[in-house]
Amino acid sequence: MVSKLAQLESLIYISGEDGITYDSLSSLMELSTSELDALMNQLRDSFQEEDSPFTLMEYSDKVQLATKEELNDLIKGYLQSDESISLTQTALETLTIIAYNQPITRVEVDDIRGVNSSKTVQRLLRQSLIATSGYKKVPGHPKLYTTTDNFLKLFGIKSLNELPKIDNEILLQEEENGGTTTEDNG
Amino acid sequence: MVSKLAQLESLIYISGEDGITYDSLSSLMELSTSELDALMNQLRDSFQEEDSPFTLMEYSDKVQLATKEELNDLIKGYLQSDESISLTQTALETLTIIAYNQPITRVEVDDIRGVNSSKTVQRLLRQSLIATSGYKKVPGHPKLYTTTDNFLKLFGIKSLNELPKIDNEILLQEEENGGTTTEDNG
Amino acid sequence: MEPEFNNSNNINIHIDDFDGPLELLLHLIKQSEMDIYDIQIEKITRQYVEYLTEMKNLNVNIAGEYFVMASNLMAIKSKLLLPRNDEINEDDDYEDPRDELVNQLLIYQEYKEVSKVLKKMETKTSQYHSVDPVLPSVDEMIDFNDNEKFSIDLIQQAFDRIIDKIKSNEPYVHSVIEWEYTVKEQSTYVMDRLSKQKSVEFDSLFDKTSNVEFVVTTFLSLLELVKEQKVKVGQVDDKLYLEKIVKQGEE
Repeated sequence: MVSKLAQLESLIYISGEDGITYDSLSSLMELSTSELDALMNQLRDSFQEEDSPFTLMEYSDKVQLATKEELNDLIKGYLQSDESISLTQTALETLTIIAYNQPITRVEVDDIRGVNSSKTVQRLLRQSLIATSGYKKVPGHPKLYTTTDNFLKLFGIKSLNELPKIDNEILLQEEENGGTTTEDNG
Repeated sequence: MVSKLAQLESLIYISGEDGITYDSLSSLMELSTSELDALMNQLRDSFQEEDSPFTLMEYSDKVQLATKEELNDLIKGYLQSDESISLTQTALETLTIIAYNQPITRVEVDDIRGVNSSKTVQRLLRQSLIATSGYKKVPGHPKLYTTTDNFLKLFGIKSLNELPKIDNEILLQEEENGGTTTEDNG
Repeated sequence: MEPEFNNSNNINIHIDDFDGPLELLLHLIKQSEMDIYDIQIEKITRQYVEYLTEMKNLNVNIAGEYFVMASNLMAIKSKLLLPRNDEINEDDDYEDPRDELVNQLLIYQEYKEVSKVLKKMETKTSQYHSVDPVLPSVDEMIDFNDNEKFSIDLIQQAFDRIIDKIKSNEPYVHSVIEWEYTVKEQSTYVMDRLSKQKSVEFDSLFDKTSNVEFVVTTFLSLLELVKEQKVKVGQVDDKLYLEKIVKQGEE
């Protein structure tokens, strides 16, 4: 016999590092949103126990299984090659600027960094940390870039709202200077 | 805090479909054979509980994690759903490059895709969508990969001749730019 | 020239270690313990140009943006040197020529700080480990394939995506260019022109064949010459004229 809890855990397990949406979980397990919520809480509780190696990573509308932080050293001993994405300082800064100003064009990123970013933007696109989302309605119709779910996952946050707060006064200056225009960012 | 039991489960989990040897487990966890045996029994017991989705698949010297048989229908439902990316975009792209350029080495695939493909190639091998076919006669003798009959079957074609015709000129450019060399492909 | 700051500190830092001219400037400002709101433009410009010159002497490729910043600094410096009309001296409308640069530096610095926080978040997240999704066997996939989920179109689409990516990765317009001219060479060029004529019109230093590098570097050299009081610049009508300053005892 397997319980509902085991069913839930099995689906999250199977989806691996892709993660699974709450919608899929509801429909596959034939649960209402509130029933799923209750079961998810139960799962979180069971993972708290010291005999469980797991924790849940939640981002956007997805959930994924991962091993607990305390097991990092042991697991790194097993995984000889570290295949995790390593970001250079340049990539990190570019990503930060895109995250806080999305959607943003490459030239607008260049303006803030004071240097050409096209190579870095290409690399971030290949790593699926950013994606294009339409074109800006200005002459030349430059591409607009936004961050992806992979971005949220990399930094362990559920949504962009969880990004560290930035000094608003400075951001305001920036908007006055016309360096960047943001549509959905205050 | 995590217990020894959680440590053991985390290592088996992280070894994924490759599985992990008892020797590796002993040495990584610094346990004697008998200590490991005792702990393995404890793990088997905990998997018996109805709240656990897992079971152990044990070979002569290896162990790997699997989901309980009772969960098969549920999991099959997920694998058939649109959300389950049985073949990710990455896998599809890698498969496409191999299909059109076979036999091809992993490094040559990397050159075209611009990123490391070793993980994807491993997965495609495990899924029997590609196979190795000898070694390339260049320094280091890298393995050559070709698509399998399963590949044809999955996409519903009888032979590689039925692959969509592609712009040869672009492919040629691609080979010049990407520095790939193929031996039997025009 | 007396070493007013310890060059070796900076020369140990390769220009590639800087994320662009803004970071280099922030580094110099911090090192000189200057207030970012009150940058000593002359000092920082000298340090900046010296650093670029040292890097250039080491045959390091320097991105064009670094030179654009150099000319920007020179321009701010020259604006600061302009005599301010006493009447508007106390006027609130007075705009400090440094304002724009200070804003740019502050904004850049802010993102730099936040990116450090993000780095820590990334490091924390990287301690969690997940495995690949569990895969159906190929037989299962073939079984599932009654809805033709895996039609051959997928291969065509994947191929198109690959081509798109290759195209978008084609070399973009080179941002790293070898600077053909040096401030020193152009100073010699300007002084040479002034040794033949008493007064030279600014525009005549350039002709149609002069490229941007030539113009920028010549302009930089001119600012240096003015600073060193070797050349003075005057304006007649709309035109700028250069004249050599003859010091006592010379010629």
